[in-house]
Amino acid sequence: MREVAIIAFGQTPNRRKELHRNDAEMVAPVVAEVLKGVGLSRRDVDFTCSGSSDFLAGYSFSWVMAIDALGAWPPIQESHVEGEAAWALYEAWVKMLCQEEIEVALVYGFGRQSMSSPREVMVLMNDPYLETPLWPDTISQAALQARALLDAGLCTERDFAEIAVRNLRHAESNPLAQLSGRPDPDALLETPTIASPLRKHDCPPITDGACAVLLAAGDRARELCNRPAWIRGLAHRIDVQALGRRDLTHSHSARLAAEAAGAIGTRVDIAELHAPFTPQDWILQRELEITEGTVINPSGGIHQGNPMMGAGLVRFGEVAARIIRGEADRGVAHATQGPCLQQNMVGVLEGE
Amino acid sequence: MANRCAVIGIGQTKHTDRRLDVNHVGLVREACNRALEDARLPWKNIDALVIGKAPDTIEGVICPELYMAEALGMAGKPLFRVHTAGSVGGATAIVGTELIGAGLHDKVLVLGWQKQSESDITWALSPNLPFDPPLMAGAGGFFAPHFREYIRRSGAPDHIGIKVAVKDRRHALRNPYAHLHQPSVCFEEIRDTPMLWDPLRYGETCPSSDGACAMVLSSEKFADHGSARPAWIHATEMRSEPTIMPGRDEVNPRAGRDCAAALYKKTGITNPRKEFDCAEIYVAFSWFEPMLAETLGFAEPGEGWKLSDSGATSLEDGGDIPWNCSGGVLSSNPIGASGTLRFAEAALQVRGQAGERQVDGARLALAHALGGASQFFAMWIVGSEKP
Amino acid sequence: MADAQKPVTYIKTPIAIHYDYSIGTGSSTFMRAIREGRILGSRCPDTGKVYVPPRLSSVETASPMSELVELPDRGVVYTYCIVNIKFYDQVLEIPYAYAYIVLDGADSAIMHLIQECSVEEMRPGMRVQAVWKDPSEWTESLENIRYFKPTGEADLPIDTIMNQIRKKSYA
Amino acid sequence: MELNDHEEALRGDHVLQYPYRRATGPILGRFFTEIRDHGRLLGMKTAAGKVLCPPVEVDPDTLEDLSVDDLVEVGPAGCVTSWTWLREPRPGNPLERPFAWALIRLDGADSALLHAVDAGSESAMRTGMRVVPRFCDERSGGIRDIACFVPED
Repeated sequence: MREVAIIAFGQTPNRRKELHRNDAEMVAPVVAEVLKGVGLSRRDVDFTCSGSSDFLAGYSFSWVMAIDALGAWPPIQESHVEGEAAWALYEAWVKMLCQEEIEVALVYGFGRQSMSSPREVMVLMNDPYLETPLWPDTISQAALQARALLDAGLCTERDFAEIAVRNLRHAESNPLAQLSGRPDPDALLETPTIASPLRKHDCPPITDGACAVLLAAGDRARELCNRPAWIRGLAHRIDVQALGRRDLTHSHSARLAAEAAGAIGTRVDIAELHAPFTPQDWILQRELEITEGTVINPSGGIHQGNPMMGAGLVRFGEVAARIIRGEADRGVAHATQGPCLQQNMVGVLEGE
Repeated sequence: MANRCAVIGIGQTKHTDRRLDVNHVGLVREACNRALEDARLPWKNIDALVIGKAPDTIEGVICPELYMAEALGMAGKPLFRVHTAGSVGGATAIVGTELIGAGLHDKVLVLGWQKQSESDITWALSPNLPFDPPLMAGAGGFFAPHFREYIRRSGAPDHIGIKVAVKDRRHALRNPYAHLHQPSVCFEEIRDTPMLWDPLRYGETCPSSDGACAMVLSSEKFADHGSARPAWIHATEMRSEPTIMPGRDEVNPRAGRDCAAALYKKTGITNPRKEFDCAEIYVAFSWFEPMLAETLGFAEPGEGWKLSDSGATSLEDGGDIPWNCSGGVLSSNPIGASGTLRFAEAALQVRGQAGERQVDGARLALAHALGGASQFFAMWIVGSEKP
Repeated sequence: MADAQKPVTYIKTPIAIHYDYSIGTGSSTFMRAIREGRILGSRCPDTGKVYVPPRLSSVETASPMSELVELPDRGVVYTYCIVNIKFYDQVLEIPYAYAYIVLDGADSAIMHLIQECSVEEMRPGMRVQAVWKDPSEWTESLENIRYFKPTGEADLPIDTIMNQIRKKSYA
Repeated sequence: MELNDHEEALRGDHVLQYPYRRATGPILGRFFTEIRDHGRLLGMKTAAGKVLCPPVEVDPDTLEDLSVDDLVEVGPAGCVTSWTWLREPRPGNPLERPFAWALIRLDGADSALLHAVDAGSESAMRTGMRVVPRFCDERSGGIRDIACFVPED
C-alpha cells in the first residue's frame, strides 16, 4: 500500500463567536498557512476535500462558498463530504492510495456553531419519524449514555469530572484553546446538572472555527516535511443509530474501526479522542484499549474547543503536529459523528 | 496502479413526483435490493456503502444515512456520505470505484437518492438569507442567462432547446423507470408550454422527482458474479471551479473541458463522438445538451446545436451518438440520484441490459454529472471490455 | 377519532431553525458602503481584476485582497433572464428582467433588475445606470438600488469587454 | 481605501423553516395508526424471534425486508433502561415542565423506545422503574400521539 502522511496542520483559534469572518473567510487563511508552512502554493495541491454541514451553516451548498476562497483556478480536483471533515481526510487518503498522480491533498473543515443552537440543530441527525418530532437535544442523548455507564457501575460522575479537568489542564499549553484551566473536580461536582448526570463541564463548548491538513505521499512527503506523520492505518465503522437498540456502555463501531486501523494492542504515545461528552472519552479509552503510558488529548481535546464538522479532523491534525515536531513517535487519532458515538473513525499515525 | 473495478449490479426506482407509499428507507432499499439482485449478492456480502445526496435541507434530516445505517446493512461496516451538489451521484460512484481501486474492499454498494416531495425544492436550494434580496426565482432562472449567452454566441436557433426536450422525453418512453412519460410529446407540445425564464420553457426543464439508484461495484475477483457481463470502469475524473470568478465562462466552463480532456487522455480517446457508442450527460435543462456537446468535445465551439439539430444524439432518429437514451435528467430528476443514474445508465448500455433504450452493440459509454453553477464535473467511461 | 378509518400514511414534522446569521467581512464592507450610496469592490493583486462585492481573498489566486475600489453606478449588461413565473415569495410584476451587469471599472458582474425598458429591448452590451431609492430609505442592502435603467448611450461591444476580462485571468 | 476585518460583520435573523411532510411507509404507518386509533403499541418480530419497539423495517440479522405481518403487540407498560433529568425543557419537547428523557423497554420487547417521562421530580426516577404511556386526547398519527410516559401506580 502506498505510503501517505499528514505533513501540515493548521486551525483558527477556537472562539465562542467569530464576529468578523464568514465560513469562506475563516477557511482561506488557514489553508494559506498550511501551504506556506511546507513551502507549497495552492497549485501544488492535486486534490482538495472538505467537510461541513448545510444545516449548521444555515443554507444549502454551504461549502461552495469556501471553494471560491481557495484559488480554485485553473479548475481543481475536489470533493466534499456532508458532515465531519475527518471523513474528507478519508476520501483524500483513498484517492491517494489508488491514483499515483495525486501526490498532495488538502483537507479542511469548518463550522460556526454560534449562529444557531447546535444542541437543537443536531437533533435533525436523528430518526425523523420516531425521534426528531420529540426534539431530544444532544446533551440529553449523551446523558442517557452517561447514565448507562453509572448504572453498570463502570464509572462515576467524578470520573467524568476528572476527564474534563484533564482536558482543561492540557489545554493550558494550547495557545488556540477557547477554554483551559485547573478546576477542582469536587467543585465541578457541586454544579447543577444540565441533563443529569451531565453538567456543563461534561459538554463541549460552542465554537466557531476552521481547520486544514495537508497530506502527501511517499517521497513527496519526505521532501516537504522532515518528519511526516505516516498514516499506518485508517478505518471507520458505524453502528445502528437508535439508542434503545444499543448497549450504550460500548461503542462497537469504535472498536471495529480501531481494530481495522491496527490501533489495538500497539503502544502509542498520544491519543486524541473526539469525545464531545466526557463519558464518551471513557468509553473510547476502553474500546481503543488505551493504556497507562498514553497521553490522552494533549491538545485539551474538544473540551477546549469544538469547531463542529472540523473537530474530528483537528484530532488528526493535533496528533500529526506532535509527530512532525518530534514530540511523539506514534499516536492514535479518533473522530466521530452521530449521536452517542454512532460512527467512528480511527487512524494510527507514526513518525519515522 | 489502481485495481480494476466493474459494475456488476444496477437497480433503480420508478422515478415519480411523489413516492407516498415509501419512506426514506423504503425508497433506497428498493433501488439497493434491485442492484443486489442483479449482482446476485445478498446484503451481507457488501463490504461498504457510499451514499450521495444533494442538500439535507430537502428532506430536513442532517446526514439521513446515519439513522438509516442499519437498514442499509452497514451496522459494523463503513458507510460514507458524499455531497458535491448536482454532480454528487457521479462523485459517489467515483468514491466507490476508488475504494475498490485502492484495494480496501471487494464489493461496494453505491447509492444516490433524493425524496424531493418532502419539501419545496426552490425553498431548499435558495432560502432567503439576510442582506440578500431574491431575484432569480428558481434554478431555471439561474441558468437562463447562460443559455441566452450561448444562443447569442453560437447563433443557435430557438427550436434547438425544444428539439432536445422532445428527444429526451421520447427516449423516456423507452425507459420504464423514467419519471415523465408523455406519450403524445412532440415539438408543438413543448413549444407551447409557458416560457418561464426566457429562453427556457417549462417543457424544457427537468421535473422534481423522488427516486434512488444503486450500483454494486466489485473488484476483478467478483466481476463475473452479476446477472449480465460486467461494465468495466475504464477511467473516472472530477473537476471543480469557482462560482463567481470574473470572466468565468459559464457557457463552456473550463472545469468541464479539463475534466473531459483528462478523462480522454487516460483512456486514449481522441474523437468522443466516434469512439463512444452512447453517452449519458447531465442535461437538466434542454440547452445544456448543445453547450455540453462543445464542452465535452462532441462538437467544435459554436457547433453543439448543429449536433443536436442533426438528430445525431437521438436514438429514435438512429443518431450516431445517442445522448440520454434513458430520457436523462430532463425526464427524471431525483437530484442526489441524477448523477448516479447517468453513471448507471451508461453501465446498463455496455452490459446490454438497457432493454428498449439499448444502443445496439454498445461497447463503450460516457457518463457525466454536473453540479452547482455548471462548476462541478464528475465523469466516467465504462466499457464491455477490460481496460 | 375523526379520521380513524383512514390509516396513517404520512406525518408532518415542521422544522424552524433560527440563526443569528453573519455575512462576513467582504459583504459587510459592501453593505456598509451601499448604505451610504457607494459601491465598493476589491482588486486582486495578482490579476488586477476588480470584484464586486469586495472579497477578502481572490477567487482565482486566493491572495489576500486589501485594496478597495469605489465604482460608478453605471455599467453594461452582459447577459440576462426574463422571468415569466411568479414564485411564492416574489413581489415583482412579471415579466421582469434581471441582468448580469458589469459596472464600469469592475470585472465581476452584479445581478440586478432592469426596468424602464421593455423586455424586448433588452440586449447584451446595453449601457445601464442605477436608479436609487431616496437616501432616507437606504439600508444595508443592494435594494437601495431599485433597479438599473438604460442610459440611452450607444451599446458597448460585449465580447470585447468579456474578452478583456478573461485575458486578465490567471494562466 | 483598505479592506480589512477590523469591524464586526453585519448580522441578521435568519430562519430555515419548512413543514416537512413525510410518507411513513407501511410499517411506521401501521405503528402510528395503532397508536392513534387504539392506543396500542406494536413491535417488530425479527427472524431471530426478537421483538423490537419501535419497529424496524429491516431485519438486523438477516438484512431482509420485514412486513406489517410481523408486527406484534407490546406494552403498553414497560421499564426504564436509562434516563436523564432535564431541568430546563427545550423548544419542541413533549413537556414544558422539567421531565425525564428515558429509554423505555415495553413489556414483550427486546429494545427500548425513546420518550419523555413525566415523573414530577428527579428523585422519582430510577433505572428499572415501571412506566405506562399517556396518550393524547386528540391524536393525529405520529410519535407525539404519545404525550409522554408516567410512572406506573
